[in-house]
Amino acid sequence: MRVTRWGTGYGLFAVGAALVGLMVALAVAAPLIDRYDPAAQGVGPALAGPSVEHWLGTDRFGRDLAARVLHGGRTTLLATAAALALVVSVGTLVGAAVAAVGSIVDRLARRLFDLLVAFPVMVVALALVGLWGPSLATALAGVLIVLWAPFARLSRSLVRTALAEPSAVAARALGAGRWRLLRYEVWPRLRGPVLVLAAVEAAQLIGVVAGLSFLGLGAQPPSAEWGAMLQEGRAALWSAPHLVLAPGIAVLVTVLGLTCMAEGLRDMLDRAGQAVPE
Amino acid sequence: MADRRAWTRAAAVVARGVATAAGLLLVASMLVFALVRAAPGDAVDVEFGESGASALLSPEEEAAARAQRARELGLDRGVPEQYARWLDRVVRLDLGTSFRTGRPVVDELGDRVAASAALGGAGFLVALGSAWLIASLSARRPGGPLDHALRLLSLAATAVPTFLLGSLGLRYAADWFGYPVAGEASWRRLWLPAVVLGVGAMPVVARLLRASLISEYGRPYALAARARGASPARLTFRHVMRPAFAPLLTLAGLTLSSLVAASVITEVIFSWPGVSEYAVSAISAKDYPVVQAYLLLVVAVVVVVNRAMDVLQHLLDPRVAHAADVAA
Amino acid sequence: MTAPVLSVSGLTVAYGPHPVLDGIDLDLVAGRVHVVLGASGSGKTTLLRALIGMVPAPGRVSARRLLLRTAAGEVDLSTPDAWRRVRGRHIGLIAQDPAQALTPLRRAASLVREADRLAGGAADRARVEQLLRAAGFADPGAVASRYCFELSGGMAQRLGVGLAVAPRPAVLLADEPSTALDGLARARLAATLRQVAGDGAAVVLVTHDVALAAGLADDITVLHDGRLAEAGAAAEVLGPGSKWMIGLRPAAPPPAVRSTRVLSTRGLRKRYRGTGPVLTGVDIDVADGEVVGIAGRSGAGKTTLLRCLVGLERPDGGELRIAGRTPAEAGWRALRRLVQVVPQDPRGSLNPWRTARELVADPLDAHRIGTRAGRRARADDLLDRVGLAGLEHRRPGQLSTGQCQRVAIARALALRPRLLVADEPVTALDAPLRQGVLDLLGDVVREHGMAALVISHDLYVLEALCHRIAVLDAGRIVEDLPAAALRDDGTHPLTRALIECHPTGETHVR
Amino acid sequence: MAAATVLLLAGCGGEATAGQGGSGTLRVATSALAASVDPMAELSASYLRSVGAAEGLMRTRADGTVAPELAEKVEATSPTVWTATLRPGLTFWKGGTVDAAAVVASMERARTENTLAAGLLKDVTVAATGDRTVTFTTKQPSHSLPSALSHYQMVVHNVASYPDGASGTDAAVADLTGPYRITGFESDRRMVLERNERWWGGTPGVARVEVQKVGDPQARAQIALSGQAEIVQDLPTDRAKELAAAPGMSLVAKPAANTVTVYLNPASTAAPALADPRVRQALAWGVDRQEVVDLATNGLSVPAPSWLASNPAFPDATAQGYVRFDKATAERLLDEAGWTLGADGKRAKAGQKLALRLLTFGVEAATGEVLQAQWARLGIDVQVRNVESSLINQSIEKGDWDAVTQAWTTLGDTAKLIAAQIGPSGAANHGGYTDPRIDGLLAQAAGAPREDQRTAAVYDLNRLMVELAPSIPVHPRVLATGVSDKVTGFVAHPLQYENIVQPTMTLG
Repeated sequence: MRVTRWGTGYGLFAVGAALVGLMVALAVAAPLIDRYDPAAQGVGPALAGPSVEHWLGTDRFGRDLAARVLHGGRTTLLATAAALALVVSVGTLVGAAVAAVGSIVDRLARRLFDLLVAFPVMVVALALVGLWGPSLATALAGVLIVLWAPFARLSRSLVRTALAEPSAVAARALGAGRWRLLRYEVWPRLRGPVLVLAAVEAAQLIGVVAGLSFLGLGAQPPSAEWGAMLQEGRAALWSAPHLVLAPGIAVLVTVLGLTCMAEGLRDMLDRAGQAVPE
Repeated sequence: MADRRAWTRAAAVVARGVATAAGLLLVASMLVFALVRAAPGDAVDVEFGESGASALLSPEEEAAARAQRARELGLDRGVPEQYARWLDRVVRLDLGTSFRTGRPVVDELGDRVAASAALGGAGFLVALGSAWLIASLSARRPGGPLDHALRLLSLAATAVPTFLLGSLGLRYAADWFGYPVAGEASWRRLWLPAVVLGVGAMPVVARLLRASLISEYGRPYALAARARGASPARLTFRHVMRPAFAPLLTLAGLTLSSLVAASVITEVIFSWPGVSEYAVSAISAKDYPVVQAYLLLVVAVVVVVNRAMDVLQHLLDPRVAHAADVAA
Repeated sequence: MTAPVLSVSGLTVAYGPHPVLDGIDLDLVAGRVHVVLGASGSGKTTLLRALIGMVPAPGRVSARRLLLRTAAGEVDLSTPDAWRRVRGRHIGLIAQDPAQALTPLRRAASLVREADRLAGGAADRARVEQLLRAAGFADPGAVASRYCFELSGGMAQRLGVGLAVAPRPAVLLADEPSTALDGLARARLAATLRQVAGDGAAVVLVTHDVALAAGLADDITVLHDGRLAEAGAAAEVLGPGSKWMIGLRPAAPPPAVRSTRVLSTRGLRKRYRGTGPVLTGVDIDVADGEVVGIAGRSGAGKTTLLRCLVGLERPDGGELRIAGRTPAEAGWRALRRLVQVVPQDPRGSLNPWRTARELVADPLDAHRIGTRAGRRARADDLLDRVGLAGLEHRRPGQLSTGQCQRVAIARALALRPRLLVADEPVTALDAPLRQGVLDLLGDVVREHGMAALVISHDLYVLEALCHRIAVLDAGRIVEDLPAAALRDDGTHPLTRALIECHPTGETHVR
Repeated sequence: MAAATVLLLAGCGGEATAGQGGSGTLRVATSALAASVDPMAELSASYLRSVGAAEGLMRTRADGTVAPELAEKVEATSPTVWTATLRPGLTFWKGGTVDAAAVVASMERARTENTLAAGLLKDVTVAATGDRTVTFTTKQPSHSLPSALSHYQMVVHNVASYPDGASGTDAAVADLTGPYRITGFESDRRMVLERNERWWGGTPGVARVEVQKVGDPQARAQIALSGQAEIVQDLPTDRAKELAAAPGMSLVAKPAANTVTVYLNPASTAAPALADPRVRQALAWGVDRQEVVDLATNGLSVPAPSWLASNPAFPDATAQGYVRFDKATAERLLDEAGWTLGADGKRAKAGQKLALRLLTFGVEAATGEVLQAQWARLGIDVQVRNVESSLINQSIEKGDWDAVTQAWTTLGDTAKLIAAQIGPSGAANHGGYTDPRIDGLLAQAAGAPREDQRTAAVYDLNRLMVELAPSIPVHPRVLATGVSDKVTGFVAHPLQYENIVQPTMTLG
């Protein structure tokens, strides 16, 4: 009984997965659910509050907010997922390769990873966006430059510890080859922590992209993207709070879901006695 | 005697650290320069776009004027040459002069660095203080109702975007306490952005500290100390605290990075005259010397703080150094 | 008999619905050593925690009587506050692993000072020095300013015992102190405990080591499944014909040794960066069908030797031949089919995500021997052979430690190796399980006529299995004799010390 | 701060005299501040004028006409000579006399130090012909000299106080003539000014002015709402309702003298339809300007049917051009051009969709969004991207653009400004439009002997721009200023930098 768990990790993970799943399902089903074109102006009165016709109200151009939040979810979630897939695969592979090569390469790479991991994502994204012009793609590119490093660092250390595990040593002594070691000894120890980190970073990614958009440096109007919608809505935080609340809650729910998933997974891994990434 | 050993080890770590840090900074400076110079448009474009002089000049005159200005700013040379000149000056601690104000960047950044450091430091203290409170309350009865409640609080704090918290905080603070929305860096203005920053960085620290505390409380030495009659307070402060804090230092880099990231938004929202706020405006003006100095500053701070944390960790927990010696 | 210092009756501890301890009665008398024997899971540790009032959080403690008699009078120990007042001062604890039980980031003197102050002592400089001396440190100044994590195992033990003994508690509890210690250190501890009892304390020793118990105990309580199984004077409980005693197995039958050498090393050397040499020139031969034991204290280089023998480590020098060929000639992949390992930590060495059948078939898969179905059938046969029939779909998490070790043995047999290397094959097991695993190992080796190299710090284990025993010290073989002749002919001081720690006629708990 | 493409302003009106010199501190929050106290440093002069520190010989009135400021009068003494007579007894802050020689020195330093000033003084010889008279001699007859003198870059400064290498960030260096003198200065952050007791116009209205730069528009709105400054400049229009309803302050909105215009590229390969003037005109007719104003500026601006409409000196321009939203005309023109409506509601010609990319910048993003929706109703596919200004410039340079929004100033030397729009190689003639009528009209607008002739030529050019449709005027930018109820005497001005500190203002 070393580190006790906060409740059952599984429950937390399930709640998180349900929240994220809900957001993804809504985004996927957006064209089926929405009753208005998200880009169509004047489908309702400008800045109207939630009503039967417009569930979440309308924005200053009289666009249906519900449709925009749904379609915004498509942009935000798809962009996040794509970016995440890229950093996870690149980071994990680089980390594993470095760990496998070892020696000086490993030591240098470790320093680089440590630096990049500590480097503020926001600053890189900010510089890139500021200099290359604001757009979702630039913002994401800025994020990607830095965000693969945590995965590389994690997978590097996991691969190294996994190879030093008694079961891996035993497998080597029994004559298991490189691929068998990777498949049976390394991969099971890698996947959980990487998943945890992916959930954490996904949450961060959404936060950073929304933050950049909030500063007017991310996705640009008129695209329906949560961060951009937040920026539009910020001005009306008091006169028409629903403008911020709708995308704000969408971001909050997604980030909360991802964080819960990460926490739950962390608990479950922790119970299984596995390394847990920070 | 043990102390001296610890200091010697720390000195060795510092020496190793300085060497790698210098290497990293050099690589980083090249990346920074390349990144900044590869972007479309330059300061001359921005200036001429703003001044509107082009409406009053013939195309030839404008071209001549632009070339003249580019020459003044040193932008007419090749990028590698610009880099060499820049690096040459940087190693002599001259970060150049701002295109916009014509002032030395070092002066420009000077008091902003202080303002940013004050904000970051205060934010860090808020984060650490609240994390300590939450973690020690949680660790008292792991799995108990208070633990769960505090965990929910942490999760919520992670999910609330900084800008939302900042905007809301600013609005209400201005309405209720007459909080100065803008102005110079002052104690009166510091607390609110510090709280916003701190709340954002708190959950990660709290989680680690909680796990660390629980783990240390469960170790045989803690048990043995209790068996020798140590009171709960003595157990916490004299036995458990130091080992529990040590792993936190490795997290400092991450905390720092999240603080810097959050401070970009926080400084803008609170009009806090710090480096991030300055950088945001310099970036849009393509004020290269300032942008380069800012990026380099962030890299340097990240490198130095992480190295410093290594050293601090060696001092706080000499076991680390011990393990490193054996492994080396 | 004087009135007991600590009287316990009807002590019950429960974490969930089922009590871990159920109605324990115990009277501790000054000047006597009271040994609590029991297998793991019998409730020994919980009893110990209850006796110092530190049952962890969800546990509920109830007792008809919990009474401590001190010079100042009787103390009723039914409240946490009462416990807090007597803990340390009147009841002391020697923890299981002394190195782990000292606050790592405090200095030795600081801990001593604190313990003394908590016990109401003066806690000044002179007093600290005196206590350190009493703990067995001839030069207190040398140890006083060191961090506890910097202390060697022996020093940590002395300090830990010293801290517990210093306040002269009326009751001294010792928790499985033998587990982490080698024979010599264990003997030293036994002497200390005896002395403390002689000074008038009631000593409680909790252990599963009957050998230790037999040498120390005045009274013995045997726990089984949380209940008192037997209690009484040591002579009665462990007397002749006691069901807790078993005889040693007769020595292994004479070898069917053939003349071919399956393993041969000459001058094997190895050192790690930043440390002294670990192996300084090991010469060892194992003939086909021969079982050779390597004995040695911890740190002698046993594990490094093993790693070199199976190709996990590249020796710095010397020659290694397996079946007459060096690894350079034959390649490790081929040689590994000839040498298989039964590892020290059975649970850790099994991949937790795989089933018993997959684990056993693993070496066959890795070397692509036979068809997939054939490999599975062979794995099931092997599991059957080691007594795990029907458990082929279990994963390590669902198997006991003993069962894990059986899986590991079955796995090592899968390739029908010519040499089996067993690294401390029973150390991780509780005493009652050891004999079964030792029997199994002995049987499979004989059955297959394979050679074996058994590495252990436990002379009994080696005597039970081996034809020949070599003693490893400071990275070289200092003694190499037939197992039957070791006790009579062994001359090296280390051999003698080992024999002293493992007297004949001693016992193992089944 | 990069908001205005061309910034023009002038100081206090010649005849205006300040009030009785009240007390108190006027707190001002602005979106940008001077980086240097040297008015000849890039972009500095306009900020110095805006806070009441700097003045020129002339200034621009709120109605768009020019009036003398430091000069008592400026008159044409021959076709190529303008003579300015200085007010008597003018002094710089530090006490130096502002005489003809000082003015000439200021002009000459401006010419060498500042590109913009060099442009304004091109082919102009400045000479002191008396203590208080300065003559400006031009090569050709020039009618625009008074307007050039009212340009913010023509402020008069004490050359002796700005030696080479002097720190532009030292408040003590500054020596100008304005009603408020700089006593504290932090580059691009903060400025403190105190009343100039020797000011020629009397005692300025407040004792002390504190100007704070607040970069974030929402923070400025917050400052206005919570009454933490008396003047808050450049408020975000999307908070108009909230600000208008706030107690203790009023939102003073004024259409600025620059027209937000959509420039069209006739040579675009991605949108070849733009080569057809009918398509360009259709786009212009298809804009419901009132709706744009309502949605994108919260009703704070007004429709601009023609480019010149935002110049108050040419009031008739509001009746020129696309004076109504005429969807029918737009559809007819598109049909005539061959871009016909398909079943999917989109227009196409020979299988090619009518589509264009519109780049917007900064606050124009909202305008772009509304235009996108309006043109979509015509069956045109518009892709809007809000980008940085330098990216717009770069796209134009590379020729890879369809439509961009920009807002050039319309007030000043009108002939020159309009030449930049439509003249050959005009800086804003991004599409390279030409027409045989243009050159003649431009020459007339600049050089016709009589003012009514010049005005008529300008109107003709404005009309020609409607016909050629190189760009689509939409609406002027908005100058939204928050003015505390404590402030009296604030006059809304179409130039951004006249909207901040005016010497007539007093604190009640």
